[in-house]
Amino acid sequence: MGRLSAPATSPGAGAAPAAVPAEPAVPFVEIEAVRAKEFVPAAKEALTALVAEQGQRKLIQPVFNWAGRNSLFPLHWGLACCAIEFAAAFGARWDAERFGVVPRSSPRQCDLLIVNGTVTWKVAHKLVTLYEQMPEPKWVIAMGNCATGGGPFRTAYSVVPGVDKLVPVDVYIAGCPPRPEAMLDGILELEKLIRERKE
Amino acid sequence: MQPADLEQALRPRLGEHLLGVEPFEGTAGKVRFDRSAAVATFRALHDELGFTHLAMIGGIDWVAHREVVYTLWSDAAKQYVFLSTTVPADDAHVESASGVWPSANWHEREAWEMVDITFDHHPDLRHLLMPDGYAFHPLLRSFKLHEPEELEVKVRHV
Amino acid sequence: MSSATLYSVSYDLSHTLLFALGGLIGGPLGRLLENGDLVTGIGVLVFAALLLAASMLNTIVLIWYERKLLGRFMDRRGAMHVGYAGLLQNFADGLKLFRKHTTRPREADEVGFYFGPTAYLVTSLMIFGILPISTGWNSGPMPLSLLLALVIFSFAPLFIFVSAWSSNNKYSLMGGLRSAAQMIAYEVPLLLAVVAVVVVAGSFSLTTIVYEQQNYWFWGPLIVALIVFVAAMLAEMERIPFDLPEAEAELVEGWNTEYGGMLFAFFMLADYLRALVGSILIVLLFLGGWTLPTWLPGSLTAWPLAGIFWFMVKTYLVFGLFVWIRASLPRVRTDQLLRVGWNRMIPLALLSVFLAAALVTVRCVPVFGCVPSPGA
Amino acid sequence: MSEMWINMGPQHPMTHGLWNLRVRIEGELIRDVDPEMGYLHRGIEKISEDRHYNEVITLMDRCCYVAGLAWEHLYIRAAEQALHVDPPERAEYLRVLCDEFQRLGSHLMWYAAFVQDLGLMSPFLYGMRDRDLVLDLFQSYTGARMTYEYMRVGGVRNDLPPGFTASARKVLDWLSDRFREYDQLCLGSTIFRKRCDGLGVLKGPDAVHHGVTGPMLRSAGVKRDLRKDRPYAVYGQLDFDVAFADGADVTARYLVRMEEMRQSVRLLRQVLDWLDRHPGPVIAEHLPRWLGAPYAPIGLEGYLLKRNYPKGVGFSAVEEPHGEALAYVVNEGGEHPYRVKFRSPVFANLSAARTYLVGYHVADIPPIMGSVDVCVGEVDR
Repeated sequence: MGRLSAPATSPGAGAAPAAVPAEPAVPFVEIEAVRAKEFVPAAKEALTALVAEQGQRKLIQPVFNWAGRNSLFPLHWGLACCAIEFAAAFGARWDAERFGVVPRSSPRQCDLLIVNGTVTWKVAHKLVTLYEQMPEPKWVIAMGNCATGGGPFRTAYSVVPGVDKLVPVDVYIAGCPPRPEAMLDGILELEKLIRERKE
Repeated sequence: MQPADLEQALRPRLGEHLLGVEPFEGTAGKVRFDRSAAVATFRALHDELGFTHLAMIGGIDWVAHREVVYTLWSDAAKQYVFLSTTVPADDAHVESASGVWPSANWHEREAWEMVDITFDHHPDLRHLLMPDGYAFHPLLRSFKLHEPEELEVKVRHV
Repeated sequence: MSSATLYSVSYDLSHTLLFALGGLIGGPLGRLLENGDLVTGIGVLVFAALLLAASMLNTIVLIWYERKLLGRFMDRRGAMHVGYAGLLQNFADGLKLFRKHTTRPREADEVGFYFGPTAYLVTSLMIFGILPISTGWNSGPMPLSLLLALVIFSFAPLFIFVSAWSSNNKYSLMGGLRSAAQMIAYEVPLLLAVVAVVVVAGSFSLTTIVYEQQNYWFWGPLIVALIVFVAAMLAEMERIPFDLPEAEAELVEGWNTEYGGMLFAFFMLADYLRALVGSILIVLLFLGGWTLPTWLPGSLTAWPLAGIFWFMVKTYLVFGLFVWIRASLPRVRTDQLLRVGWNRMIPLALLSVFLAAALVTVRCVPVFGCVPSPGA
Repeated sequence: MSEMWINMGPQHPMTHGLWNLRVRIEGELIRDVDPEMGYLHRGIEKISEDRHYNEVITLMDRCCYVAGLAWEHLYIRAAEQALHVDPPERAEYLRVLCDEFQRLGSHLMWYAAFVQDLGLMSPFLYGMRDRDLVLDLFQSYTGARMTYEYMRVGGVRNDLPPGFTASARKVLDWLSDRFREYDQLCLGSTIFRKRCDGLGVLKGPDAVHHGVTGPMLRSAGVKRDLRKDRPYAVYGQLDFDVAFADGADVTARYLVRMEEMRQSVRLLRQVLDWLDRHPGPVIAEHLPRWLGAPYAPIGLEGYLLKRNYPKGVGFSAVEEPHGEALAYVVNEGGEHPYRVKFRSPVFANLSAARTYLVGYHVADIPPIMGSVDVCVGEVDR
């Protein structure tokens, strides 16, 4: 089988070009150097690297992150004032569907809980239930001042001062209520978070 | 309709239970009655004077006593009228108006919940706005608003 | 035109592959590979794989098409930011749903919860093996292909009901009940409308029905049957105005309320697969399939894959009609739907059968031309 | 099938807000309903007792979030009566302008949500699109889309920007063309008529009995409109008709709201003409300083002023987009109101839910409740 120009007695040299600097005139050294004996450890090494990389979630994860951040289904749930701006963001002028954001009514099919309004103690456990009904991976956006920290009703006896006391919040949007642009910006911020997601 | 007309119409039916009719800007007047004649007053206003629409029932806590204010509207006279009765704070109850105006149902539930005024013979007196078992009456003057930092949050998963 | 069809391509592919492999190996094992039956078998498998890929791709493009078209009807743009004009949007959705955890409610019935959506998707996919998309698409003659397609098409309410019942949710259950009632009510006019077509074409084979439309398409003389068929098809596909089983306003998400992740994706895919099948059936039965009217220049069909191309154009136009209906009609109520189904649709369908019989007797219609004699 | 209770809410596409409709159904038939409120109870009446008179306006915007300006108007009228302040005439016209634009905005929002409940998606987009035009107008003179804080005790915060009336007229022209399209899309559709005719019937006497007001009452043939019957602000000087129908069903409510929007356009044209011709101050000139801004003079001067200020009780009634809203403000001295009590029209309309829901189908709940036009913020306060 052809000419073997590289010395066969260089087992340690995994990379072939380093082993054959003496005869640069032969053009097909590199191909011929890949013999079975050396191919197996090289392939093993490459595969190990690949597995390690996958172990660090560098191969498949970006693809899923791309998918996840481009198709965020928020829960169709209006709490208070911000819900109207939330609805306006799906109107003709802002059209959040451009970003693949489609509200779904069932929490099972959602991956984004937008808390758009004041959360009262009476609804608190229902909010937690809804959050827990959503399958992983899921995110929460606290939209507006009420959801962030109680807003103008902070001192009221019936209001939860910030929804982060109930569920983990990923993005806070300021405003009372935030404009639809601000809501879209919050969603884009969340997309940035998902882009760097590791698990 | 003027306060004097109201007094003239109500005095024969209520006698000394009618405590007076005060003028109130923008309405026909404020009828003050004794709570023992509550249903008679409601009937008189609803059946005879044509105040068929009960708009609102509100309770006011004056610390020593509590006041229940009924706002009525007459489609014929195109006027509002206030009914007002006072109840002592330690014995705050008055006859329910829901037998006369069905719309009183929710208003009375709210007044009971917020200002702690019990409405006798109410068909369904339970919490409306606060969760069941809520022990306080927020619109009493003695109920102070807290600072949320004082709160300790405990969520019970149901 | 019919020289290079999908089936022949896959057959040739498998033939070449197997014979090359057999030659390479040689000996008795090689001769075993050069078997004609094996070639046919592998060819069918390749064909099925291509079919699966094609139908899935079509479905996903169909969803994109609906979203964009709906957006235009509503004065907005629809998906835009993923891929060119949002073309990759549905792939992102699918991948995301694939990645999501599939949860089963504790009280749900384990077998039915997973079996329902799977069977629903599988049966919806099976229909594609029967539908002739262009000449030579199928492996061989299927004399009863129309009947078979409709039979498989009507499996759906069973599986929907199974999955609705087993998810142990009141909304799901009501959605499932509505779905069963609605689909059974509209099976009858659907089949009667098909009977009208069969009477005129004289065959249950979809390929034959298309060939019978060489002179004129059936939508003209069989307009009543077409109307009944489209309405019944809308109900079968559960699209507005007949989308009661998943009526969002009252039943949250209808029978798929408890489904998330990939199982929900199964439902979505199967729904659109059925929509695709519905549009394809309308094209096959009433709009001349892959043929074009004879008065159009022949050059339009004189290139390879022209049949498939024109077929898909027609299918998408028909589906566009469904989207248009969705953008402009509200939803009807259950009792009204059933009343319309039993009281209006069935008499209309019977009328269409009668008209078809009359057409076959008269043979010639002034504008449309003559019916070919049956079996000719 | 035996009877069962289902919960529609608090997270349900039908509710358009945070409440729970408990329904007892037999098959698809409604046997009993029990609305469960309070999920959005934010204690506005209690917080108001801790706020300066002008600070309560902030809460009013959030109280009814689709009709913020109408609620500001309601509260301001009561507060002015309690504090013995009279606004200038131009401010009254500006308030009517706010009210009527708010009615347009609220009814467009209602249209968007209501027809969507029937399964038709397009009107949601159309309604939101046209509502945004109204919100743009609000934004041009109040600076906000939804929470305006525009009115003040004694007038309004600022005058209109230059060129406002011209752009407002343009919007009105656009809207009056759109109403025809809306009608074509809904009334022209047989399915729409089949879904809505004879549904959720609430006859006039029952409606009065149960305290139902607003478009729901006027659709039952009772011609009660506070703007006509008890003219407040400058409604007495304006020319308009009361929209009413006598079908008492969902279609009638649709017709009434559509007609109200047309009447609002008519009113707005008159108001805009008046505003063009009569410039002037928009806030009362001789207001006590402590009334102007919260916490302004804390010294002896402010203390004396506050102490000597006469007490009073204020009451106002406003026909807001949902119906008859009342406010009762008690001024016992000091810069906070002693007690504030509001009457929300939707509160009463919802309390009568049993009368117009029982006997219909589950599928009828969304259109019926849509025609009630629920705004939970003002019900729960």
